[in-house]
Amino acid sequence: MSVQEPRKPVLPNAVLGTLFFVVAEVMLFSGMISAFTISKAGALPGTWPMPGQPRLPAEATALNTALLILSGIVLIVAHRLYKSKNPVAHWVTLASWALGTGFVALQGVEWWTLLNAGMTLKSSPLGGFFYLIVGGHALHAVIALVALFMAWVKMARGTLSPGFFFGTQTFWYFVVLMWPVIYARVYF
Amino acid sequence: MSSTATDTAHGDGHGHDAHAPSGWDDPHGHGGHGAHDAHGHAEPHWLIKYFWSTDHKIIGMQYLFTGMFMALIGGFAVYVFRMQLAFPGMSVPFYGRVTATDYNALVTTHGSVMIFWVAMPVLIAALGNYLIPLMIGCDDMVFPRLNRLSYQLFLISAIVLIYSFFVDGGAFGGAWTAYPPLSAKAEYNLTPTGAPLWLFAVALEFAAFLLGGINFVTTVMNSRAKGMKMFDVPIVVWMIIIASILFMASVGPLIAGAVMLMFDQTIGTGFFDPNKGGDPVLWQHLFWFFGHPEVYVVLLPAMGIVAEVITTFSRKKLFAYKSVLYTAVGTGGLSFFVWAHHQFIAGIDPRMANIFSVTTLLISIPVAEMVFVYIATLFGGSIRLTTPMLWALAFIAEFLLGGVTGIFLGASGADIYFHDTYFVIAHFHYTFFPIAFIASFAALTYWFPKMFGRYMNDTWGKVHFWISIISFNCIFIPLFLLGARGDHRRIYDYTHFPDLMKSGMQDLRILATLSLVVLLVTQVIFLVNFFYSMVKGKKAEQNPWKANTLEWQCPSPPPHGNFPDGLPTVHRGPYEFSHPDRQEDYWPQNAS
Amino acid sequence: MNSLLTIACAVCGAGEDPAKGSYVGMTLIISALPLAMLGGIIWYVVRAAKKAELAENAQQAKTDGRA
Amino acid sequence: MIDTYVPNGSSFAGDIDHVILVITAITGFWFFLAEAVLFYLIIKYGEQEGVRAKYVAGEDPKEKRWVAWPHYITLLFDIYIIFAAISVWQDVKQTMPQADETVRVIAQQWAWTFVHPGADGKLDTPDDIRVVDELHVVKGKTYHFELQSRDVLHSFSIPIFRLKQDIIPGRTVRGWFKPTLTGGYDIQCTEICGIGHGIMPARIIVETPEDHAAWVLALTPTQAAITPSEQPTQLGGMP
Repeated sequence: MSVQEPRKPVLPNAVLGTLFFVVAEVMLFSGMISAFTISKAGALPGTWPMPGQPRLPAEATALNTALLILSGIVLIVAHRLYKSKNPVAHWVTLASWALGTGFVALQGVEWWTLLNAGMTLKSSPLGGFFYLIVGGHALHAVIALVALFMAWVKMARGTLSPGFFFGTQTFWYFVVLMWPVIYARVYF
Repeated sequence: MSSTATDTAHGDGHGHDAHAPSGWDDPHGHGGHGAHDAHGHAEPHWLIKYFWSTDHKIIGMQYLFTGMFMALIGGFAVYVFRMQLAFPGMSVPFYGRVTATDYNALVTTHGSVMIFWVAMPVLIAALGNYLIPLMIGCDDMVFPRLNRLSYQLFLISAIVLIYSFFVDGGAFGGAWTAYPPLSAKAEYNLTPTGAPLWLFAVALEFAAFLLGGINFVTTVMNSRAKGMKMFDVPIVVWMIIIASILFMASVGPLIAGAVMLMFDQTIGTGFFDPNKGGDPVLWQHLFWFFGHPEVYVVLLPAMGIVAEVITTFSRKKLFAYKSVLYTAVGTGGLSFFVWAHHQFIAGIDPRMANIFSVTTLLISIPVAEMVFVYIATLFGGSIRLTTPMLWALAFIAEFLLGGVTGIFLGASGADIYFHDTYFVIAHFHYTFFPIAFIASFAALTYWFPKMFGRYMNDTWGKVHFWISIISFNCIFIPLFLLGARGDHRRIYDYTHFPDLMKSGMQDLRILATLSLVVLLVTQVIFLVNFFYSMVKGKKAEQNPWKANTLEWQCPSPPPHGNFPDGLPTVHRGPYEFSHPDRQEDYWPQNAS
Repeated sequence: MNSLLTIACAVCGAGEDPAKGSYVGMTLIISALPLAMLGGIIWYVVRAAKKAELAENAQQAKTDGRA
Repeated sequence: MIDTYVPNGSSFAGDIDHVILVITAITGFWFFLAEAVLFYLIIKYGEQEGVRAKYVAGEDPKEKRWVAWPHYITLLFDIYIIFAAISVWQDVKQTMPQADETVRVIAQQWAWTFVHPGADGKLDTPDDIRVVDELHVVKGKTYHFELQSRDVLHSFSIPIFRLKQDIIPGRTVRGWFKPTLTGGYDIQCTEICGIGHGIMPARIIVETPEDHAAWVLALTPTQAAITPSEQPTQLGGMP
């Protein structure tokens, strides 16, 4: 029974608002990724990555990617449980949050390694674009994780409004789905 | 932007359902008081009422007055640099001598202020905020606090921009398009602080409109009055919605570019620096990908305003409502495929120019269709030439010239000659002046009785109209001629170019400048009329123009909550004028 | 240093610019993406609205039948 | 039309003028027709006592054709303009005829350096003639140009040739022209390039072959011991 009462908005305000925000965000990332792609294709042979600088750890990041996608799947499960008013729902939400946090933490470790290996924002176009795009994504991930944590606290206390939860979910799915695109374009 | 996800979600908790008249989240809200005449004891402090309100009407007014103030800045800038062009080296009254640095800063300021801080806030934010809830028959926006945040961000952006005049090196002078490497390196533009501040102000302003646009679209989708179907929504609301969607979908790449450019300016990365492996042309793509849809972002609301005004004052149903709507959507869709016509000679692949030439000329079809529809609407009407109607008709008449001269620039072969000349300037002022000013004057004079409950003086309104229109044409027709004779843009002093000082050319520049002074001085008439009428004008009734749309079916000015007798139910479309089944020549949307 | 000069032959269009392919591709993607996303949202909303209407009608029919 | 004021000085200037003329005729026709209809309707249907406005929805195809036909015709005219514009564009920007000589144009904030090939007709040889803010060419010869910038974007524009091309730092942008008129004319920088953008004029001097030969001779050093000409490798960064 998804339709409780007639004349209810097709999508709740929060979901619709977030959805339009996500459209703008997707365009933000596609702007950055297309700039990256054109710069990469236009780079002279042998300068991408610059000699003497590390290449991006694509294999190690596969684990991070898996964590993030798993987190998205777990959140879908949490959503189902929440809708069926299952009391376990908030633990599943927390699990999704933990997986997401794990992703951000591992990315942080990766950045630390790369920075120590001499790849900085200024070192080369690759470095600039890497920190710009992946950093932009990390920023969104952190914001979404804060919102998700708040959703968990509220859910555990029983004060969660469905609008807040659905809006947060929409944003988190955007973060999760954006990542494989970034991973495939930037790391390889 | 950082708090948006949570804010949106919050808004829902406090927002209201489509049909619940209660539930606005303004802690100081009092149902039923007028926006301007109540000063009772229970009132919140006026600072809170006018500066911390979440009421859509107050936020609309805030945008409107900020926009009007910024228009004065933009107008003063153009006065100073046009005086320099007409009388090179002269000490300009109220300013002094204009240096080359000043000149560039003034040109840049004029362009960016008029587009981002006048046209956008007045046409979309002010009118959108004021009109959308009234016209779709609900009590407020769905995210009122997001709305307040949007205005506050906008205000900060305006303050940052004005502040950039007073920093070391002065305001940014790299034109409103901010092409790198000029804009990216302080050693080239010589404004080490002004350039990043300008970019920051623009980015902040985009964030503000992004929040506002999300609010508009969600409100219209979810909060329409009972019975209001897709084709019962007034055209101006549709236009603001389509414009907001266009803005949301196109602004992302520019924000990405702005972040990259800001990194280039402040940290020293090399995204747009050819010496560091970057590509300066990349910025142009990111910029114009937004920049061209932006033209339609401001055009469509203006077109919507004109539709409202001409139907009301010709007592006619809008000719082919659906066609107008579809052409607006078509224009919006096509506008994503035309941006590179700004770059025909910028060093892009010349074969791309052919494709973009085709799409650019194709976009003339839906825009022409809209104009034809408006002209056809007049057929068989009963036209009353009130001040708003004069402005609306002038919009069509003037915009036509702006539209047809665009063909010269969209046709790649002719653009080789006209690119970056005064012909371009005259062309886009023939579109932007009608959009940003003529349509705004039409809107302000039309909705003034609703906004303030009083009439503006019609005689002075007409005096203002005629002097403005005549002086406007006297500015820009000479600029067409100058452009055709090879005058190029953004030049501080033409005396260095012998071919551009030939017989009559300086006279044309002086004519344009003098007409501009007349145009600017004339605006005093409007300002005096506007503010005087606000307090002393003749009282207006609820529906002074006998119009159909819902905003006229509530008191003037509307109280907090808009519809004191309960939210209306809609029974018909917005343009049922002179219906044969009805004795009166209008039929309000909510009348049974 | 000489090798850093890329040739962007603005006139002959001989395809010397190595970024040309990705440039055209990215142009297409970035232009079509907003339309695709908005189209997707509109499609979803319209479909959901239709579904809701159908369900409402069914509900109506049920109540009518009972009455 | 344009050539009344700006002489028609290159082989393709006439073609561009022709496109402009075609567009002027077509858009002028539409503009005046639309304005005439607009003003006619305003005057004809002014408010009159006791006359009620017509109720026309405009959704009926019969009514709609008043709008539909004009825009079908607009489409036809658009297609015609597209063909006219693109054919000129292809001649000017997409194809380059064989060159008799190549000149190099180096722009910087805020001056032009023109590298003429000199007596041997080849660039990057010791007898290149480098002149600031003055470009000397021969009437009737086909020239290729190489545009380079040392710092920011500039744009190389010669109004009498109807020629304009942006200069991008880090790249060499090529194009061509063929002068058909002798005399001295303005060269403009049409892309904003900083505070000196307005004081970046240059002149193009189109000469007869004899005059040009004399000019070249006067500037060609007699001995071979000439400083090596500046290579394009010194691009980028401030001079």
